[in-house]
Amino acid sequence: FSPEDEINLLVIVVDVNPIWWGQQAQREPEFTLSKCLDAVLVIGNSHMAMSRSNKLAVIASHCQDSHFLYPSKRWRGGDSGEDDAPSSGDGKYELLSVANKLIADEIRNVMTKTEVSGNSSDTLLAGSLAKALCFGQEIKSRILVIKAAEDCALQYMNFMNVIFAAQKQNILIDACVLDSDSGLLQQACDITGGLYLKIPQKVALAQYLLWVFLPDSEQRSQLVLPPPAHVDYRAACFCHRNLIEIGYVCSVCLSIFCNFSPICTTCEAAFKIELPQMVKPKKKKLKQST
Amino acid sequence: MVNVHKGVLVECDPAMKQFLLYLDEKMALGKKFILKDLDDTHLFILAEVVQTLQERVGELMDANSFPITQK
Amino acid sequence: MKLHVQLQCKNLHQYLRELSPEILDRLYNHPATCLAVYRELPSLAKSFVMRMLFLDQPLPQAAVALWVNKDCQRDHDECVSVLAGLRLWHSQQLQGGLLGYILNPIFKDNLRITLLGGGRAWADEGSTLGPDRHARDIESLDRYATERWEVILHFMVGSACAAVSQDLAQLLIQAGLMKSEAGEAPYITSSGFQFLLLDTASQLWYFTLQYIKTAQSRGMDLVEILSFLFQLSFSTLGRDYSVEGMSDSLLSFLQHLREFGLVFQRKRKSRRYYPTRLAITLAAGITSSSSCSSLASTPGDAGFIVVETNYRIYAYTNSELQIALVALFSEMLYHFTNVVVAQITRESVQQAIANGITAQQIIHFLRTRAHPIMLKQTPVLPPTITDQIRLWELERDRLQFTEGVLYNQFLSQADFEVLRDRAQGLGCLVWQDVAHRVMVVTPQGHSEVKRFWKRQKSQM
Amino acid sequence: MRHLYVVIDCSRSMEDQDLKPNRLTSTLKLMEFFVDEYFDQNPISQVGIITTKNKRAEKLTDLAGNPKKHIAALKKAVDTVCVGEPSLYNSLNLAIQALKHMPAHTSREILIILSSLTTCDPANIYELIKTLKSLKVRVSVIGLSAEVRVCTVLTRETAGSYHVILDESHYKELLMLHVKPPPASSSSECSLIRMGFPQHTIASLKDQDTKPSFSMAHLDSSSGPGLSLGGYFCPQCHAKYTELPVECKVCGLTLVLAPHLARSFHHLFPLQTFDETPVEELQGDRFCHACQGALKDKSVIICPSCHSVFCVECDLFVHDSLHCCPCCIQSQSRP
Repeated sequence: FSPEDEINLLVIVVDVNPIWWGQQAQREPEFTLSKCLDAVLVIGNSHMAMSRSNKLAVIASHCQDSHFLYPSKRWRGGDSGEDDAPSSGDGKYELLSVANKLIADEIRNVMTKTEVSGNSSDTLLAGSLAKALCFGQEIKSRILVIKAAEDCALQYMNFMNVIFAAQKQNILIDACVLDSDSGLLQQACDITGGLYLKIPQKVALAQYLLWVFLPDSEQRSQLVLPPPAHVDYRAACFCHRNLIEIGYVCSVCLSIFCNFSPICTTCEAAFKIELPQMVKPKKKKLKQST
Repeated sequence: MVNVHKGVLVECDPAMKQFLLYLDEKMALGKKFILKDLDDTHLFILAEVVQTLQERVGELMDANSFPITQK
Repeated sequence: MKLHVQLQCKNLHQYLRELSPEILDRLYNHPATCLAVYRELPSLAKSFVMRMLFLDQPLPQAAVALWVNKDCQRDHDECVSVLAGLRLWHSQQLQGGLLGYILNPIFKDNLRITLLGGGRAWADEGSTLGPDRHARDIESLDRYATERWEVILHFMVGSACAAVSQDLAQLLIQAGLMKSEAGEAPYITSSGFQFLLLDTASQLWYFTLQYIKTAQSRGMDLVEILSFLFQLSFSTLGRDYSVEGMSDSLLSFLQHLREFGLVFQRKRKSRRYYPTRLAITLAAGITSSSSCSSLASTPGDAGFIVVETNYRIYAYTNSELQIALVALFSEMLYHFTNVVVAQITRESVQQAIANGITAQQIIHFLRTRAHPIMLKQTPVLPPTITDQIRLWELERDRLQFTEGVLYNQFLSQADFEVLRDRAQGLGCLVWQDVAHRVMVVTPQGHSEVKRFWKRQKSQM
Repeated sequence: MRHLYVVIDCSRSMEDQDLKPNRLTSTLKLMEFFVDEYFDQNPISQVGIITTKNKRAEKLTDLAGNPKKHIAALKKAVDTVCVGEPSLYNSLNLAIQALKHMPAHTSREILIILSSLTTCDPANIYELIKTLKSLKVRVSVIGLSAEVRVCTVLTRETAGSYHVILDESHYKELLMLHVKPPPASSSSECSLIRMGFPQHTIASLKDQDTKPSFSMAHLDSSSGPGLSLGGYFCPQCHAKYTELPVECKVCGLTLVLAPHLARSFHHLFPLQTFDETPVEELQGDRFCHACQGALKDKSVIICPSCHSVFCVECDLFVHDSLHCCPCCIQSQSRP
């Protein structure tokens, strides 16, 4: 196959957290979830229209679950019964109108059927990203996250695992952030070489998507794009989940603590109470030289 | 005084040029046909001999090639 | 005095650029054409179009220039010229007097329609006719398409079993792929030989271009049939479409496409048709302007050729067509039911080259049809064979002839330089040697140079 | 945290062509790959490279945590002329000089890639082995020719491993064995290390108040431009570095990025193995919960905690790269 035939997959992960979007609808009635999904369809369609070898996947990231909106399982299975979805009957490219209808149906499905337990307003992105990586395992792909709700500090470790897996596979993670900055996504973009952008105007989402995130990595090398964002690389300690600048790390298991403690709570190693680092090596040297 | 000749410019490798010079000298085409020896890879010749010349070169190549394959 | 002509195959953009602005604008009235044109743009130009697609105001040119990195200025310039050349955008004066770019409104509207909907449907769906009792699956469509296309190729190599319509035969002759002397059956030309060695996608695109060229003389509307072709190439394999609302000329075009195997229609009068894979791969042929795209032609068409270092070819096929193709550049030795044995010789290759086939095409043909066993080794073909085929080609090019007029015996270096500069200025200087004051000009330029020299002398 | 010296034999025998194109080129290629993998798996560890030829040992690179430097050096080393005999003693001695100063909570390792069957030592190597043992240096050897007695003793005494390669792919396999950290021996000390997690400051030319500054890392290297705009600033003393991880040259604090540490977490919390069951026993839809593909293989893989079903490819991917179950993490972090 020539490089032109190489499949180019774009996986869009959309945060559909119902609690956040519910609040958003009250804050800004002109930018709702359906507006956001419209913008997703615009970039999705544009991506698929760009070249025959461009493929698309859309994942909805819900509170506790992530759903493939496109391609759906039934579609992939090749059930001929489902194939006959009539096109929209207007001038839209047939492939796109079939895809758009599927996405619209699936999102309706997800939003009505998935139960919301508790009232946490954070979304579990790590799971959606993990599935996106599995989906794009064998082919050249990149991931675009459209993020609304808050980060979930509890998923730090899983999130990091996902990022490293993406880096290993050379998969870019881009993030388009609607609300407050996400430290996790900043790291994800920085490590995988993707773009991170917190958009100043939510209503113009579609334009931002087309303008910044539609070009693939080759086109990006030619374009002038937003500069890399400031990345917060502070670590969260294992004991209190505080972000710290200076901390203590267990030499056995690399757990991070904000205070000195004699026993590691993760691997139960007992630490030697050691002298301040500056003095210790000198002492050793003296011993050996004598 | 400036001299003008009509003819054909031949570009070839030096070995082939030697062959053409040889043909010229031996009057192999019935007459001298090189109007001017320009440099290592260029000659200026009579236009009418081009066809014959190509045939002769073809013959040379035929003579120089041997069947590589057995049937 | 070039001995053979190379088969020229333009890509879509090269073709479109030659059309008149009016025709281009009319073409952009169909969403499918816009999408096809858009897809063939350089990737940076695609970004440009996307960024401007939803803007209704012109953008200052200086702002557009700032979109690209400084070291990619050349790519930017190329995009600007491509977009302008295809009339996809125009320069327009902004209010402050600055120059700006704005997308061609017709193109913009129709590309928007492809992406987001609106407007009229491209074609009527077959489903309006109710379910088809004779519905075709993809496999049988593929079979049908391959069969039809091979009939054309068979006809070209003169297989007895292949018969084509008068229209098609005429088209092959007009395209220069075949020749016909009064009353006799047409026979293949050297362009035809080269055509046979192309892969299917390129063959298809070349053929389509030739068809379009002659379409107008047949009273067809260029815009109408081009739009229909692009529309076909974006349709879904295995789905049926209705002929409802198609004009008479389009219906007769459909009949031609049916004969080429681009669409399947059960009966001439059927109200529905199925596009085949050939129609859909049409777009793939557009991309590869040269003859070296490696499309594994039709599905299920595994390689069958084994080439040995002793110059023997074993072709495990019973396709008359493939055998005829192998015979284009080799000597047939044995012919069995499932395999033919042939020998590549100097004579056979030179014969092929004399017919206008290049060494590169022969090698490409062998490589793309190589047997799976051959594919396991690197390089696929034995280097001795490929090198020898190239050498045989070079052998023919040891002499290069250029007709010309020789000027020598100049009295002074200045004289020589004046005349040489003049010849250079006229673009007719073929060769020069400053040290010996010798130069050769083309016969066409000779009279002009001579006149100049006479004038020059009289002034002295 | 590991400190590893790799000793590469550059003696005459490295020109042998049993590995293609020859032993040296093949070794250097594999080493580049090794260095990459090593830092991928051991983010805050260090590597140094020593070459030995003509009875001498020379440092190609010092112990350092930056893969780029090592790889550049390895690339350059392709032109090395292979001459003379190697010297085990000199190489080990050179490595010990650097390793003995490394803190006790880190591992001290030497990996020798030995092509020659002989060694030229200036003193009794068995004495040196005793020293190695007392310093808790683990020495492993990969032989390119045949097993040698002195190496057998060396590795046995220092609790290292000794292998001889069969062919190139086996060579790679053996080398990759050394990518994974060796199990922590009970004798090694544990300690809490103070570390800094500096923030990356990005400055653009447009800001008026940002001024270019020198990176501390460039102090000792004459190469490269010293001035740059942004960088990582040590939270303790505000020295600037352009690349991490690094030990602050001013205050001695180890500076790392949180992701560096996170990279090795999966060693600590390995993902449980999933259960394999025949596809016939599966009820409901037959699709992989990760990649959404249809389950076509004979057996499927089920996560024991969330009972999600996966295909074989995804199972491999999940355990090799992802290190977490894509379905469990949807709910796991909710206590």
